[in-house]
Amino acid sequence: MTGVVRSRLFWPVLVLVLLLIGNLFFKPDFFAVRIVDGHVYGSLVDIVRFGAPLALVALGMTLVIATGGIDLSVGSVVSIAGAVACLHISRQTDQNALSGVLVAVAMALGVSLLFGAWNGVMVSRIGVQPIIATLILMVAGRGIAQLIMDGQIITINSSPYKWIGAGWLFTLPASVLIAAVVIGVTALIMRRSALGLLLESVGGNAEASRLVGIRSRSLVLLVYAVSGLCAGLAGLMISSNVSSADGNNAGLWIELDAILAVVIGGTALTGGRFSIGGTVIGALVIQTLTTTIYTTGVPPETTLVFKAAVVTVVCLLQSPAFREKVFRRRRGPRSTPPTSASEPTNVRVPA
Amino acid sequence: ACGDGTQDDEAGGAAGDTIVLGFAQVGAESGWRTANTKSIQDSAKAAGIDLKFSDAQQKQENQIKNIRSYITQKVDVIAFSPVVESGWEPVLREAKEAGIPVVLTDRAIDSPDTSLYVTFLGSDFIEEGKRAANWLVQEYQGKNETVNIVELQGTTGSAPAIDRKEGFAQGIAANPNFKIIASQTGEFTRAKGKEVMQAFLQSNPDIDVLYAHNDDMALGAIQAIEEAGKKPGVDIKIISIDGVKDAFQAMVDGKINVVVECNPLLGPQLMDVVKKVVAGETVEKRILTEEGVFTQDQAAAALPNRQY
Amino acid sequence: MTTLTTPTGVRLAKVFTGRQRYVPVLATATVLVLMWIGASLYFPAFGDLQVLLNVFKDNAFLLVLAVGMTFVILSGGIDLSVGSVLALSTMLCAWLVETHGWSPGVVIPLVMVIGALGGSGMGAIIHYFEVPPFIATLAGMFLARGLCYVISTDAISITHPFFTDTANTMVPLGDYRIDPSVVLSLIVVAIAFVTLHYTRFGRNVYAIGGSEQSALLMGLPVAATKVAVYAVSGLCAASAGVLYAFYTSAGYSNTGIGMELDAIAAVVIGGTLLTGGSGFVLGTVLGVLVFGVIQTITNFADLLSWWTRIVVGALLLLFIVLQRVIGARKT
Amino acid sequence: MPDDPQPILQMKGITKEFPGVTALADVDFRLFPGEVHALMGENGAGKSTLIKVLTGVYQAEAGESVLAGERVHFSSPLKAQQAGVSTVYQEVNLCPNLSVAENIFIGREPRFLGLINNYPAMRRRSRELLARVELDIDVTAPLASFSLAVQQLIAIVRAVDIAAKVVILDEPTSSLDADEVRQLFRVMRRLKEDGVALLFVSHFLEQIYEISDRMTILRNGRLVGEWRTDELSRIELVSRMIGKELSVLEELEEQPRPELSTLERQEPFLQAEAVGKTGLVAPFDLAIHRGEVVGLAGLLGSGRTEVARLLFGADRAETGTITIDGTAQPVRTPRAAIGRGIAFLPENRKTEGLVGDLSVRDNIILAMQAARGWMRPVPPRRRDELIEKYIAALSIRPADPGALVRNLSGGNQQKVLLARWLITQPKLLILDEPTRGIDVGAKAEIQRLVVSLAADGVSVLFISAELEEVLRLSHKVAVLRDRHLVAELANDESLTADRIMRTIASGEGSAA
Ligand SMILES: Nc1ncnc2c1ncn2[C@@H]1O[C@H](COP(=O)(O)OP(=O)(O)OP(=O)(O)O)[C@@H](O)[C@H]1O
Ligand SMILES: Nc1ncnc2c1ncn2[C@@H]1O[C@H](COP(=O)(O)OP(=O)(O)OP(=O)(O)O)[C@@H](O)[C@H]1O
Ligand SMILES: [Mg+2]
Ligand SMILES: [Mg+2]
Repeated sequence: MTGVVRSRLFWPVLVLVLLLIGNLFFKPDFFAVRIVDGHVYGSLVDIVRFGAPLALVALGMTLVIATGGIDLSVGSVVSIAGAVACLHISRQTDQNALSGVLVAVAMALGVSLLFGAWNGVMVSRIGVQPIIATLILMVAGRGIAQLIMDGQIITINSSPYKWIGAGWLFTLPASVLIAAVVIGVTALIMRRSALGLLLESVGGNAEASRLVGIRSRSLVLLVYAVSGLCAGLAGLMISSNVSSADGNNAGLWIELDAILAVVIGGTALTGGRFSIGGTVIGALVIQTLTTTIYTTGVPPETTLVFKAAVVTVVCLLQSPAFREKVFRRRRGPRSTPPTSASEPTNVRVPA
Repeated sequence: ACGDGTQDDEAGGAAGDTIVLGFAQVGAESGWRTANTKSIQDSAKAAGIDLKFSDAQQKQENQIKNIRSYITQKVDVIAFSPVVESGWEPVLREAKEAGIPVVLTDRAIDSPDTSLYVTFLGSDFIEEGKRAANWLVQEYQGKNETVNIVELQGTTGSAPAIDRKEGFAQGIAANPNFKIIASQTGEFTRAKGKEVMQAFLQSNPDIDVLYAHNDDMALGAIQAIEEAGKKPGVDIKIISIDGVKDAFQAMVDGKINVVVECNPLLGPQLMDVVKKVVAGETVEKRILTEEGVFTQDQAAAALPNRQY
Repeated sequence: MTTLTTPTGVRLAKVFTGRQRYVPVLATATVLVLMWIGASLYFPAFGDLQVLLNVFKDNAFLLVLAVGMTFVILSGGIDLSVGSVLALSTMLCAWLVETHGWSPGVVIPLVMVIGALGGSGMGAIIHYFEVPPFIATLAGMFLARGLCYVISTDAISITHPFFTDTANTMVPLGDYRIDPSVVLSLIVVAIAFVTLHYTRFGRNVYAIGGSEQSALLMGLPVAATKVAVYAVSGLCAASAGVLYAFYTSAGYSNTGIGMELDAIAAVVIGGTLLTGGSGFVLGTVLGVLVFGVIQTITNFADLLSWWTRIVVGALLLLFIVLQRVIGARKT
Repeated sequence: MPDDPQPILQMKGITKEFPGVTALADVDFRLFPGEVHALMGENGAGKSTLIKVLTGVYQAEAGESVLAGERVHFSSPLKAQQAGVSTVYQEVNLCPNLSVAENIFIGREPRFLGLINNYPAMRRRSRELLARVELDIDVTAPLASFSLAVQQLIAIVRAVDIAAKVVILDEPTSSLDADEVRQLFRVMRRLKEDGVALLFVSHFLEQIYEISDRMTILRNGRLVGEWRTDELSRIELVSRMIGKELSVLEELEEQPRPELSTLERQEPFLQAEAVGKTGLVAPFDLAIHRGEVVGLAGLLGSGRTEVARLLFGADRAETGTITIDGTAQPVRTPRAAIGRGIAFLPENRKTEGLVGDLSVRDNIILAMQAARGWMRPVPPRRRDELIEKYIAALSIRPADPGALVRNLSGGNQQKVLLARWLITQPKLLILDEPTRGIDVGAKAEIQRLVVSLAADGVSVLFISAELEEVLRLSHKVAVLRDRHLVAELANDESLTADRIMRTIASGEGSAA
């Protein structure tokens, strides 16, 4: 079992390491981490900090994909969560009051959960294909976020809120700690309870799962709700990081990055077996790639070409079929020394 | 507001004395744009013009559809802020054939056939870039040390990003000591502005100047600079374009050095133009909006008057 | 898989049974007509035939994209690259014709060949290296968009008379007029229909969508078919790009961002199952019309900016729920 | 004919390895024109793998194949088919979304100028072909609307219609009833007369002895040898297959008929009254007592599977009540049924049973875990003990709980599913074709299991296309015809396969 997981994660980890090492050529102190103003500072810190929201979104996406679904609405939920929280805080007389911020966070997460559950209902009860069900919210969601904020970018000035995305705890970035806790707890639940098994079963064969008595509808509903919640939390981080909410741009196209992270992490889009560890690695690969583009000064016009190249290489390396066909020497009947057709057979044919 | 325009416009505005204006907006991608939309809606109401409004969500194909739909609805005047300069000829020709005058706002189009529109009302992005550069040149006048500049570009391929980059480059071209050491897109957003600036700071130890194509990116970058333990506006001078309220506030706080204004409040001017066009008066082919360059010492005074 | 199942565990056997495979398409058509009637009652100007013609005209390129996407989805795959490939094609047309002065007679076939080759490349990676289609075509999407920027971030106007003249040509239709691009897109639909239903290639696409493993074991040319499916999609995307170049007489690198999602949605709304193997290209036409009508409605409704998105989402929701209700009735 | 000196097909030194398993080790095989050659072996012996290597589904690590005097190496089944090897693989491999006619003709539709031009002709021809196996079905209906048995016949019809030198049938009869098998054999004999070489796999020894001329036996991926069928007795055959001098066959013969005890006097465990659903089965009554084995008999498509599905809640009954343990509560979902002690082993293991990407361990534990809910995972220690126990009890091979169930041989997959339900200790076990694709040894094992479960008070509803098996095990046989439960026959001395067939044919009590 561990062997399987290890081999599944080997290639994405390798790519991650290669990308990181690649950066060294452009910036020799790439791996350096210093303490600035009482907290850690350095490129690696930036990568995990900006990777945290992506990893969270990808976490929810992993569970959705495990059940054979997909969630395109996460980007919109990201923007809605930020909008709800910032709107509430901006209405407080004292934006720094912890209670106001807590209420704002709770409201944002609640709304995200509701939107996620809405997706879940569309998919599991009404039977809409996931891509369409979540596309509806993807389209409408940004409109809702802008409606909440009346089309403006709301800027707030609240240090407790800012802590979520840009704060520090024990010199470490708070967003990373929050993401780590959420991911860790989720992974633990999946491992320790039977939830992971049941999800994989639903994604692997929905009909068989129904026939063994798994409540697949509720599970499907659950994963979309969790995905919404994760996206909401990521939305809080993203908006808190810049102390403002941007309905149009927050989390734009994050769904594609999240799906990419999930797949790079070795979870198949067809559902079934999933790997949360892989997803985290996947998210880090993507964030490292983005940061690499900035540090190495790839001009913006060629950024996407570069990204395409890396994505292709990662996915090829990860594909067993590719490794087999390219790396291993072809083995096959043709390469074995031909046995002559006239050789006497060792088949015993009783007279 | 969504049901407002529907009842009173059965006749399509062909007759009667209320002017029907079809306005095809780019989208609602920024606070600047929302201010632009609001200004147009408010002044249409004030001017007694019946406004039909549509939002293309930053997509040219949507905008073309919207314009075409105004042609079928036979409005009196069509106005729109083009998503991009090219690609409007076929649909504008249709408008011309239908006898509907077209007013461009905010951005120009690059068609050689200027008969396709009556006038262009808006700012000049190249000019804005140049103004930003001019301030810089003045700021460093007489000094000869190398000035390391990082640039936060707007969304790749968008007209303001291209023009503001070009204008700025032209403006500093004469001074070889100005060096743009890094230039990357921040997609006009705070989050990306912060993220990219953070990477810039990691890979370039001595940045003297930040030139941001809009305020939002500058506001994001300020936070990155602060987190890196530097003082924005002092250790790194910041030039930004647009002039939203938050940017003025940042100037008052000493975090942005200069803001080149790009005025979204085109509404009143647009309504004037529309009325003139309908009345058959001639209008200038190019109407510039009034825009200033604000420095820190002017910021405090200007801040209370900022409407967006 | 021998029996496909939906997430709710409904046995698809029932969906496939007999004439019921037409139910999704019929439901779509019914709801579309209802929507049209509703909109015409609410906005009198909506009833004008020109509005309908404009829906066709403004969505000709989307239709061509969606037709290519239909092949891919029927085979059980997905192609996210089409929006970018469309943009790349407009860019190539503009750049080669304007900047390099090539003849459109050379450029247009060249662009289509590039689209088809790009598609086959992705198809080959998908089939031979077993990279999931979503990812392979996502990389293709990045690449094509990136190449657009590399060519030019600035938009390029096309002034070549061939393009501008075609853009201005109108096929008169009584009092009304339609574009050559509408005619072209409908020809593409017709070709696709014949290909899907009257060629072995088309039947193989359905078979692979039903069960790739079975198709392989039945001795169908799975590899060739899968590669060809993506080639068709690439070809369609390139053709749509050419149509788009006619539509705007320009090439622009940010054209068609997110259009792949519109195309996918149109195909799925048209009754094609994302799991593959079931659906019709005529359903796709309806799906594109649904999109066009929803957009026209939002335009007529004179909405404030963000309401546009909300209303598009709401109409989509309304449509899908109605489609399911009507579909369920008939089942 | 079989002694024709020139084999049409010769395979030599075939070795095929999967990660962790050597499926074939240095296997030789030959096939003569005009013979029916049986490939024999236990579950997982490597039969299907050999076929797949031959037809290009798998590429062997070593070895060569010679077809009609020419060295061949097929890179895909398409190539094999083009070279004249037509195959029906073990799991039905047709496209569920295509119609019957399309499935039969896909890839070889008649064309004119590149366009498929004659759908009506294809439909006509399909009907003719199906008539040869006496199947009269709507050829325009999609394949998925037919039962597994019908699908299997369609696959056979397709393979046989492809003009071929070699026709390979991997367990074609596993879900066919006696009548269908007879039809199939008629078709096979005709092909044989035309000089076609047939490779045939089956776990039914009677069928092997009836149809085959020659046989090759595999054991654990190794060649045991090649014999003429008439030279090898059943007992010899079985002992060569399993590698022991075990007289499983005699045991099979000696299987005790279940005693008709006092079961009937007790309150039934399950009582179905007027349960039915339009389009599936007409309302029926059925009582199953504790410790009773009820067999269901009927022809293809008579509604046996449907009865099982309704009782289990897999399909929701429209009418009637189901009383379990004295309480009449509707069984609306499988979950509800499981909660009341019912287990259901479905007929189509690939689509309704297995979760292919999960391990044997996960597949076995699944039902138990689902019943406990996700918050109470089965403790790993207990789980592993249970799994080990059932892997051993059912001799699942490979005995590695971590192996992906997808990679197991067909028979072993079936045992995994059986283990899944046994582990939950159900009160009523519904078995729909449980012995499908299971080798003789394991089949006897499963039959013994049914008897001993019943002895322990477990009720069993037993569905099998093999009437003998039904007769051997059940206390009572319910007979279905045309989706009506037409008769319920006590299994005493007087009940024979013949009498059941007559009941089916006569339609006695069809109003039930
Ligand atoms: N794709 C695969 N990956 C790994 N192992 C495999 C694979 N296919 C088959 N095997 C293994 O190879 C062995 C031979 O399997 P095969 O399917 O040939 O058996 P069989 O003789 O056809 O058995 P049955 O009578 O049950 O169908 C089994 O141990 C099986 O687990
Ligand atoms: N001879 C046939 N003619 C038409 N349809 C058939 C025939 N045989 C089976 N079917 C189809 O197969 C489906 C499944 O039948 P069902 O599962 O009730 O069969 P069964 O009694 O379980 O027999 P078996 O499992 O042996 O096939 C039915 O819905 C029916 O449409
Ligand atoms: Mg087998
Ligand atoms: Mg059955």
